[in-house]
Amino acid sequence: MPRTPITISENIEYLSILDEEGRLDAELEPDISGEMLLRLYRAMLLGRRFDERLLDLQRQGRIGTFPPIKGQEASQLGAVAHLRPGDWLVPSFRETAAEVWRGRSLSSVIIGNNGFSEGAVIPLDHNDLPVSVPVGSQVLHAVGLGWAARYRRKDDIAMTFFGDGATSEGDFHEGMNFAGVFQAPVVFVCQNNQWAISTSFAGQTHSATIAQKAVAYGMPGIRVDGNDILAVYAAAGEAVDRARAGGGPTLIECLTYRVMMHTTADDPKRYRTDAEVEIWRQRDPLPRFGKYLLDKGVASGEEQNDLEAEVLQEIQDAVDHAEKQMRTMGNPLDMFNHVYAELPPHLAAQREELARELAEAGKEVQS
Amino acid sequence: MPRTPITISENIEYLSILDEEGRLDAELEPDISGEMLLRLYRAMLLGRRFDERLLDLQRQGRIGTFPPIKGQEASQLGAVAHLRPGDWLVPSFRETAAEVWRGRSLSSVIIGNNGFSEGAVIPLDHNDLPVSVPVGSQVLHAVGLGWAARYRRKDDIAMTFFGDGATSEGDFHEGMNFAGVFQAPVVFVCQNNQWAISTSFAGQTHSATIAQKAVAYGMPGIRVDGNDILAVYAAAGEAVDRARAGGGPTLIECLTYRVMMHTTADDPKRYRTDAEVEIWRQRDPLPRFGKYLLDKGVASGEEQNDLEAEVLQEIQDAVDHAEKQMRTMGNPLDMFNHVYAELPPHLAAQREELARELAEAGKEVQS
Amino acid sequence: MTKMTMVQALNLALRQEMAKDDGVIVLGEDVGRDGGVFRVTDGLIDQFGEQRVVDTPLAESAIVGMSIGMAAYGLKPVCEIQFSGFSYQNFHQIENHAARLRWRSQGRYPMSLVLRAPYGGGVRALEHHSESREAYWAHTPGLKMVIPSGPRNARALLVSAIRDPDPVIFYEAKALYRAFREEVPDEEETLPLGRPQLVREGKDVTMISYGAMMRPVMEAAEVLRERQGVEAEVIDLLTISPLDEEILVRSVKKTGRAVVVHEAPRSFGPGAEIVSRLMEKAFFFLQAPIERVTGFDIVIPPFAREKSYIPGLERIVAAAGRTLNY
Amino acid sequence: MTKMTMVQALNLALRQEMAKDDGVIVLGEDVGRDGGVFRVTDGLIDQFGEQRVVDTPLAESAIVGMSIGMAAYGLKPVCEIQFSGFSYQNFHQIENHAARLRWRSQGRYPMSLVLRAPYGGGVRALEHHSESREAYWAHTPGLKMVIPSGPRNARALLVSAIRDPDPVIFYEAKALYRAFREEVPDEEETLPLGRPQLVREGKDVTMISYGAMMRPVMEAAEVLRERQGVEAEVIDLLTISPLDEEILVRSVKKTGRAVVVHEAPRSFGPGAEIVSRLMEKAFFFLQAPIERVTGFDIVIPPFAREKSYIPGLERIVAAAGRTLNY
Ligand SMILES: Cc1ncc(C[n+]2csc(CCOP(=O)(O)OP(=O)(O)O)c2C)c(N)n1
Ligand SMILES: Cc1ncc(C[n+]2csc(CCOP(=O)(O)OP(=O)(O)O)c2C)c(N)n1
Ligand SMILES: [Mg+2]
Ligand SMILES: [Mg+2]
Repeated sequence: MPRTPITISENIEYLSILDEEGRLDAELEPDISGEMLLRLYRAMLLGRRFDERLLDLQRQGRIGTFPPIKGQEASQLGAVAHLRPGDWLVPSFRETAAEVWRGRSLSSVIIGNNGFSEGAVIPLDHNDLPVSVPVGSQVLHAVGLGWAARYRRKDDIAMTFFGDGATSEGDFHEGMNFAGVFQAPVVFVCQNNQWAISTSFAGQTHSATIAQKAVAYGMPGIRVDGNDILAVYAAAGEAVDRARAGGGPTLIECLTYRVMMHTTADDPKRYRTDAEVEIWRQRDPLPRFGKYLLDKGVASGEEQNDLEAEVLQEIQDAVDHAEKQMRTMGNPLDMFNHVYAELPPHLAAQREELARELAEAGKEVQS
Repeated sequence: MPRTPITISENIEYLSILDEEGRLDAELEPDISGEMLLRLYRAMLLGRRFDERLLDLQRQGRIGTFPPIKGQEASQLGAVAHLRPGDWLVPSFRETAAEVWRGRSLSSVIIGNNGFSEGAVIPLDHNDLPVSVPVGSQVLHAVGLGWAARYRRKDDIAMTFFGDGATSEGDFHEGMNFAGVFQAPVVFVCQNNQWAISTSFAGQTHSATIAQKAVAYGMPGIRVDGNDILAVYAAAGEAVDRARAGGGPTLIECLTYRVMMHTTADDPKRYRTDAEVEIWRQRDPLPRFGKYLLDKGVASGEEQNDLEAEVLQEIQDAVDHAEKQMRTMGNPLDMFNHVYAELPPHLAAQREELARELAEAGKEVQS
Repeated sequence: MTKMTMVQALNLALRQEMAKDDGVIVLGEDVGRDGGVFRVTDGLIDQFGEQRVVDTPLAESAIVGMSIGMAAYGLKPVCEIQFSGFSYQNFHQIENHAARLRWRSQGRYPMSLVLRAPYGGGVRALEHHSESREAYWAHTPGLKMVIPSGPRNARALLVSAIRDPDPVIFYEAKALYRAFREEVPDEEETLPLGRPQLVREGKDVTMISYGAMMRPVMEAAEVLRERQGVEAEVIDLLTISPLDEEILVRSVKKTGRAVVVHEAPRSFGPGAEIVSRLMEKAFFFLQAPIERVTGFDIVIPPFAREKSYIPGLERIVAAAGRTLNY
Repeated sequence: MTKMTMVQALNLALRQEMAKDDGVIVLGEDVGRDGGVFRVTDGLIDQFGEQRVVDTPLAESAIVGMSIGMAAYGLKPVCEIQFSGFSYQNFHQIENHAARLRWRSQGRYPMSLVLRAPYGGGVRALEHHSESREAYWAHTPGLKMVIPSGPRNARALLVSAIRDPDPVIFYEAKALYRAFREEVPDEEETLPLGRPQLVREGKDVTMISYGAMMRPVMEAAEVLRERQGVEAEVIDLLTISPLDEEILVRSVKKTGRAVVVHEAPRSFGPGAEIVSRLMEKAFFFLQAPIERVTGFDIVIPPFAREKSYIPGLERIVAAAGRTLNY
């Protein structure tokens, strides 16, 4: 057969379980305990309300620029829900809900968004990397972490998040390829929110889906409705289990939408229509999941309202706590900390310079 | 349908026309004029004999390190044969046969391999880029050139060559993706010679073929028997026509083999078996094509022998010419040429420094 | 003449050059519809269309690599890297190719390419958005490295950069984008690359800087006069590399003292080259060691602490004082 | 003690550290079966297996990015970039992450990572195989930049680099790989990072260099003595950054004269920082401008002309002469 189609042996699928009308495909419904369902719902709600509160704070000048996550809670939580503490979350910069699920405190987020290095601290009981701003670059770290875990004969895995825009970066490609070659235990989660600042998905790649990019690396790929937490949960569960069992990496594309601006410095009206946003507001993952819990008898309307109040209180406490903490932070001399394990002589001298300058300016700092 | 395969709409095929036993698939046989067939055969022969001569020269210390092309002549020539002078060839470092087809003189190759910048000069009647050593990096230049041609309303296209190893680099990915998005008139030719120095194809990617990587970019991809010049010619012809007509980019994988060492500094015995090499020696593209011409009555054995003698003489002349030319080259002060369009003051001063030093050392150079 | 911010002035430069020369192509992330995250390319797409103002996918190496191809073809790409902190993603394309292709091809291929990128701190930005690493490019043969200090020279230098036959890395201080307005002539204006400018005359000490630091430096010169009657001479480099030291040397031969100011980390930074040139060319005239007032040799801290990192008025005044009292 | 080339000495360092610490992982292009294109990792795969000597696909950013993940996990990756001219492909991974992850995580994650790369000219190589751009890394906060000058210190420094808790860029001069042999002790030997060494005492002029240039510098010192009775003091930096200037300053306070030698381009190069430190700390002792003997500010030419580019004996002797006769 001299001119023959090459068979693509990778399995590339689309998965949807709870659709936007709230219709459930009962056959595919993942088996999630009531307790876990509640935890997930609470985390989605917390992610949502915290995001809204951050936007308020930003508009009031009480925090700096930040990237809202609204609408992407299901994509994040359905995936990280499978991680154990020893696993590694390797986030980009738009996974606040996932980070909080993993134990990052709300107050540390506020502190970080106020320009304090202290905000980046990772809870000691979780193996996660801090936020990574250079798009796509963190994907490679996940490969190294996954490789290292396997080398140490641990069945811990790494899960890394990135956006649709990130798939254009060379680092995404190199990371996928390395993971394939080394069969590293890594789950690649692309939150395809269809925009990279002002660049639409169509302007980002000529490929019809992100999922099919897995073909290039001999890796399974799946596209899921990213606003359907059940679908995300199911797909991520398979991928995590496969990775943990030594079956290698998976690419998951969560098809979702960035309902808000890119960051608070961005004005999306310049490049997209309200009508498009409106369509996606209707596909909101939160009420969809709420209705499911209601139907399933896991959380009544009242219980959901109580959760709402609880979550708002938690956020208020975090804001208060952060603002109190920040009053004691900010010694400029701390900027020399952790640059090296030990301060080299020339930096000790520069630190001294700054200490002198501050002293002369009458600023009191412990040096 | 909640869990459905994603249909890969890209066309990914395998093509072979003249197999290694010399069997022809007459239905697929491309329509090539006798004159063109002869030109191609001569170019293959020239590529082969020149490569062998370069190896001799290198072993005699008469040129520096260089990368032999033996066995890859068909992959190169079947593809570049479609280019018009106004098109752009964007080579890596292992396309000597293609460069020579495009008009690069044999003597300039020798001069370049002797460490003279002068060797890189591109013939004025061809729009090609010089050799590019950083693996994969040139792919992006082809996209810019193709884009620019279309911007200028020319139907010129760019054809870029790279190896299997290059497909692991981020630049390959970024270039393919940009070409897809901009539908740039670029033909991407991967010479999959199955080794990147000591790294086998299997160690390079977990993907079964290079061709299928086109799926990631929404682009057609094809794998051809790279030792079958008819197959390469047919596939490249389609791709070139498509690009020229505004149909966008194509990825062509030529499955071939690096029969020799990576460069003359390499010892392939460290990492691969002679048996493997022997298998591929049997698949040599040159006798296969010679037999086809014989069978077809395009060139008799005697004519082929005459060509052989002609080609050897051409090579000898080039060696003589190059060695003569090099005797007049090498003014160290020339190293300051072309770094900027005009020599800035600090470089003029540095050039002066060197001129003084050379003068003091009694070396005569025109400054 | 219109009073313009630096953003507007840069926009004017692009607009006029694009109108004049259809070989000028603007490309990068979000430069089209969005008009660039700082709005430098605002409205260009409406005037010149998508063929000339190209929104690219998110890949810096590709943006530069594609620009290199365009430049080899004979176009004049002006690419934007959204923040200089992400220009390391394309470092190899610049070093391996942009800086070399003219030379590698023995003059056959032009490389008229401008890489614009916002640099520097002071705008309460996220990590990687406040760096100042012009020394990387300044140390790379084959490049020109330009940093304007205000709307008017930004406009004139950008025009010159676009017309320049060599690759130019053009850093724009975010802190200056909207900091103040200046009269910018409507008609064409250029400034030669490679020529520092004497912007304030004085006899007691020479202050050398560029970019965003020119503001505190000029302020410091004023303060020095007011507080101590010291007449500082101030030089704005404008082009960091190729560095033309002539005017610097002349000034220091007169003043005998110099202070170099930049945001970049001190060690192996731009100031070191200036110190070296002055020591080579004005050794006998130096009355005191040249002071370097710079960022510290650490990653610039997130914005809660960045004020203490970036050289400010008092730090500069103090350094001048030290050279004067040496 | 065995007489070894630098290649063998580096191999010994890797072998012993790997035997001692199973957290040490070697990775890169062709480092396994092939033993590295210069054979520095020769045989390691036989001794330690494919899990610890990892042949990677051809992608520098991935090699470094993966190493960063390994280091964050607590391993000690020693990655090889085949030639320093291809380390710009991973520039962003080093600048954006390796140099910052300890700091970004407020000390939570270690970053014990060594990036080895051959650098420099003199071996008749292809384009991109002869550069000397250590200044890029030296200017990057958070990194250490080390360059040995011979088999014995190469071995000791590599061991120290592997054990160091911070990321180390470790450049190996190709020109020294097999140039000469030295006694290298079988038993463990380390050298502290960040400490230049006085390798020849003298009183007339201080010569400062590192890496491959140490050979012509030492030769020049000898020639100066023989030809002119000049006693040159010679310092081998070994660590370029963090640069500890103490011993340099002490020497120049004694000699009053200095010559700095490197292959890297002059402008904004390593020599500029050394000049600046000396001027800051030994201003009153300097009797003449410090001479910089360096590569020119152009791309290092292909090998037919590289001899005229790289500083050689006579260029160094002449520079010393100039400072002495100033
Ligand atoms: C390497 C790099 N280039 C550019 C940027 C500026 N930038 C920040 S986010 C962003 C878009 C990212 O899009 P995507 O990957 O889809 O993630 P999303 O913002 O949608 O979550 C850009 C261009 C950056 N942070 N890093
Ligand atoms: C960016 C970069 N990394 C490493 C090298 C060193 N190197 C030169 S060729 C080569 C292998 C290339 O393999 P492949 O792409 O398959 O091309 P082939 O040599 O087989 O033609 C390597 C690693 C290089 N030239 N550029
Ligand atoms: Mg996105
Ligand atoms: Mg190959």
